[in-house]
Amino acid sequence: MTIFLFAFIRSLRRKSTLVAMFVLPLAIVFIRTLWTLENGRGFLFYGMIIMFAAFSLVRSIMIDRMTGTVVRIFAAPVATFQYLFQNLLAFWLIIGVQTIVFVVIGSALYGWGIEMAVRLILSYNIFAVASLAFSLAWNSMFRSKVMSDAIFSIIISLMALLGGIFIPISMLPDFLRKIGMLFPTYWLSNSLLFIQDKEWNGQYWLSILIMFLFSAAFLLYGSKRRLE
Amino acid sequence: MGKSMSLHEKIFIVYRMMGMLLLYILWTKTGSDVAGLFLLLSLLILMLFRWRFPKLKWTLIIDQLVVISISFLWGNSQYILALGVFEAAYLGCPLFALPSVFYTVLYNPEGFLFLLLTQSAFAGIALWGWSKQQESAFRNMDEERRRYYETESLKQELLAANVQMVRMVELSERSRIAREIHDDAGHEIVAAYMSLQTVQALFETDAVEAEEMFCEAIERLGSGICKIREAVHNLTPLTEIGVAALHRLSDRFSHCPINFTVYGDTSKVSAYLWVILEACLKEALTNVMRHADAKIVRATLDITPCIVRLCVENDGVRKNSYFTAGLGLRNLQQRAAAVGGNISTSIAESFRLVCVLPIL
Amino acid sequence: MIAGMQNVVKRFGNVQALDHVSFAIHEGEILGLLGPNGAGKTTVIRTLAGLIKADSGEITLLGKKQDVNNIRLKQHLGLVTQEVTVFEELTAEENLRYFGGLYGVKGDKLRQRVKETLEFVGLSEHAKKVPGKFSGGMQRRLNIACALVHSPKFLIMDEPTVGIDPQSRSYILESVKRLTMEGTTLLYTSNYMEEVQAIASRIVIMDQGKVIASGTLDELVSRIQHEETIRITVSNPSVALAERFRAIQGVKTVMHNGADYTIVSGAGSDNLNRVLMVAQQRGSVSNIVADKPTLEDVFLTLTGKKLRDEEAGV
Amino acid sequence: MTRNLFWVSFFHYLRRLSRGYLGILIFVALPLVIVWVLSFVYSQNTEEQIYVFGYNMISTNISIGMMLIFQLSGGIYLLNYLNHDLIKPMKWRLKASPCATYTLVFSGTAACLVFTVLQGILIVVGTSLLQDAYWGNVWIVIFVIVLVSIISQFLNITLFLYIRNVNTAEYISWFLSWAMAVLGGLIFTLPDNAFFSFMKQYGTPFSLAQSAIRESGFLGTSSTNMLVCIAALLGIAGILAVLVIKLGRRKLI
Repeated sequence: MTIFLFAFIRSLRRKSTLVAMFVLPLAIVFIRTLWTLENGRGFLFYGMIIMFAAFSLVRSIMIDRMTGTVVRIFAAPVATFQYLFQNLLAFWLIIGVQTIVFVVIGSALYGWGIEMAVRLILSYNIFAVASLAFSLAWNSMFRSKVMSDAIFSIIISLMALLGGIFIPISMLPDFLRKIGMLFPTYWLSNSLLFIQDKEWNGQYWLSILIMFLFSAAFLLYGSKRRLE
Repeated sequence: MGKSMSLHEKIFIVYRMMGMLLLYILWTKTGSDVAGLFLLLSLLILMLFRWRFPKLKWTLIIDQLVVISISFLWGNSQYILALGVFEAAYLGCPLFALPSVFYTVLYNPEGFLFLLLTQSAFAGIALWGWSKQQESAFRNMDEERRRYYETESLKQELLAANVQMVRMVELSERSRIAREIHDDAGHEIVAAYMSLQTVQALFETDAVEAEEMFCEAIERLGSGICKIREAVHNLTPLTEIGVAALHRLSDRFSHCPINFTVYGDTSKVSAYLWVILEACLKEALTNVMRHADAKIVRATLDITPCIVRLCVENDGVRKNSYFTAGLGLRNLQQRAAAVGGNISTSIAESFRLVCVLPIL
Repeated sequence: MIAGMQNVVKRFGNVQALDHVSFAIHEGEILGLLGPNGAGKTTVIRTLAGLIKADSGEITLLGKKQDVNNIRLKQHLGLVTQEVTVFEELTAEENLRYFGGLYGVKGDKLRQRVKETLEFVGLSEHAKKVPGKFSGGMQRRLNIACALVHSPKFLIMDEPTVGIDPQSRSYILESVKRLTMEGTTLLYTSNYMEEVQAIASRIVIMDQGKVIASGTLDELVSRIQHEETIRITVSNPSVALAERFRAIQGVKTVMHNGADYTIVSGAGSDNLNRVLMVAQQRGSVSNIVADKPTLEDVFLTLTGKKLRDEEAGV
Repeated sequence: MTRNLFWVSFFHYLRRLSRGYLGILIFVALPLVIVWVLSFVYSQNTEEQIYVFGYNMISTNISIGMMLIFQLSGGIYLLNYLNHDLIKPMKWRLKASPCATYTLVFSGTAACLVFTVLQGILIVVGTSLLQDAYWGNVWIVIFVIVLVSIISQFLNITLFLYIRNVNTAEYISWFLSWAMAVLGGLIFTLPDNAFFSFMKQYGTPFSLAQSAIRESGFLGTSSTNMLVCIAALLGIAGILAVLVIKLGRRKLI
């Protein structure tokens, strides 16, 4: 469990992560207008914060690869699977704790109710896994931090655009919606929509399932062993 | 760091990507919302799964079962069965395409789907044939390479045996010379020596006989010297070997001025080393001619108690930037390795060859 | 034998990184692996540590066959990488705890080993600092310490002293010597021949992916050196004296600079006495030195190249 | 001598800027795509009249906002150059050159300014050609773009000199420009009270610029308003300039 423990410690040492983790959510959770039912953008903004947090957490795996530390780690009796699994688990735990804190504060302020809170936590956590897996796959494609960041900022803008952050997904025309469906953000939006409408039907579970499938695909791609 | 992909693998991947893209377009144009996405995602996951674990080919059946079940929700999805058939054919396990075949026969026996599946099957088979052909070509290449390595090691052994042989020949020749000198010249000289001893004793008593014997002794000595001369003459090889051969090579080199210097005692170097050194010099000079605009070539032969070292270098600039160890050089390197030596070349600024061989 | 390679071949595309490399490392020794940049040292280390697969040949480690999937075997192996590969966010102590933990060292044992290792590399006072605050030499020492926490039987060091100050360098070399006294076997690569000459008990010289010579320092030097250099300083130098030196049997070149003469002659010519005699006939001699041959000379003899290009002024 | 070095360094910076294709992609292509998608979607989901005098009002709104957001983030270029040339890898090499540090900083700023202004104009041209966006008086618009760009450059230098960590400074820079956009009412509708409506009109450089551009054409009500906005922008730029000079004296040279 050494890798798990230190992945935890390392993440908490980085300032950018801490800001993304704790300052931003607290900053938005107290802005009342974001959480009214007719203007529920706050839920989605929080999703974007999770996405950024996941990206900056997974960055440490890429840094290990670029600095050559991964050579050292694989020279130790550690399997690739163990290394990735324990790292991602630690990251997920950090985000998980944050979502719980966030939802608890939100419930206290805006009276979300137990069932909605549980569903929110589930949605956000599965989205966190998808974001972590996406970041892993993303970072495995690049060898330069600058390049990775620059293109990521484009992709995330498109995700925000088509995933319901700027425009509610119900307003999207069909062909844009079908592009949007290729991003996990769309499905987070979708699930949140049905939570806000207090409609506990199949659509909610479907969104969860699709996010899960996205995670599986990204993980399969991103978990290939790379030394350089 | 992985193995580079061969062309048919690339075509395989592109074909599948095209299939997925077409399915996606079909979905955006026609399809039911989520069933299509679910299908796309599952196919992608299974594809990635087989990329990570290439041995689990049977997962192809899952692919097709997913497609078939979705096709009841979204009819158009059945066309993507073509991809499964294609992959099964390419991977060389046509049995895994059976679900598609059954589905087509049961639900859509003479429609467009049938045509599509047949086409994909043919495409897959063609690609499979290609991959098999290439595989066998690779196997042949491997076999060739293995044989090449075997030949190479055999050559190493032969070269080692050769060295052994040269030493044996040297020894037997040495003993033959010893015998010849001992038997012929030695005999005469010993006889002369004995005669002279007798002469010494006879000087006081019998001067006449002493003179007679003295003459005889001189004659015998003369004959002995003659025999030695003969033996030495017979021993001198007709072609030059040793340092003389190297000198001759450098003298004949007309491409540019050459400066050949020798340090140390050349007599310590055995004949079989001279052969290698000569070949080295020849090879180096050829390379200088071919690869460099040399103004002057320096060749140095150093002989120390333990090693003999030949260094050939030119001061000129190289002509063409790339240089690979040619067959001649590789051969030489093996011959040097067989006697425990080493040849190294560099072309950093000028051409340089260094050959170091141990003296036993 | 604690580790070894037998006819190992490794190709990257068309580049033959290792060409039938064979050598053995015996228990308790320091094997110096010497060669210019690009000779294949790092590839040797990576195949030996099971990080990449060799194309053919056999690699043995602690009596077992080494392989990419042989995770257990890595337990007894330590690797000091060429770059400083420690975590920026973690303090020195935490870095050591991390790498100790990767090798399965736990609890009190781990605490004790971390303390010992920090002391060993002289970083005890800086245990709570992050590596970013360290000097180059201290970072290097931490880099080494990270491979020592699990007390490996066999330690591989890949150019551990690149780009650091002489003081840290000699500190590191001292620690390496102490390690062998404690029973660790070492494979030490470098392209600083002085280092290898100073600490290695046996030396393997590589060039262009091949092993071109191996043996102890004395063996290599006495067998392979091809020139002897004598430096002499006389009271009344002259051009004629240089001519007299040049006339001595076996002398190759004589360089004359003021009162100093440098006389290069073939190996085994034993010219020291003769040079001295010739010089004394023409006046008094204030200094005479026979240059001790080095590994650099051995390498030069074998390949005609210098070990490091930057020394040749490129 | 100094003037010569300034031009050498200026053109050198311009050359480096023009080589970064990704930057052009992010600062020109991305806003165009976003404006296109957003105005497409909103045009389909609204009952109000979209076209006024042949101009698309929805894309006009979105275009002005997007152009200003990306202008305000344009200083990130300069941030990276300052970090690379004056703090991290190139520091000693450039400080050893006879080119004074302030010459380097000013030429870099000028080059980034020219480059981001060009990008802004490209967005203006692109949106008015492709999306029928209305930009009012062209000269006023260009003047506002220059002012916003100057503010952005100075803001980024200030941030960088204070924080001295390029990553954090970059995050804060992005955050500030998006925060201004939020206060300008671009991202979501703000509550209707005095504070927010002031912020929306005059509160930030973003809203000042937005108002100035809107007031310059038939969307506005009075040209006095526009002049007030421009004067305020000039004032902000002046204050930042003083700050930059003071900080730069202390921390750079």
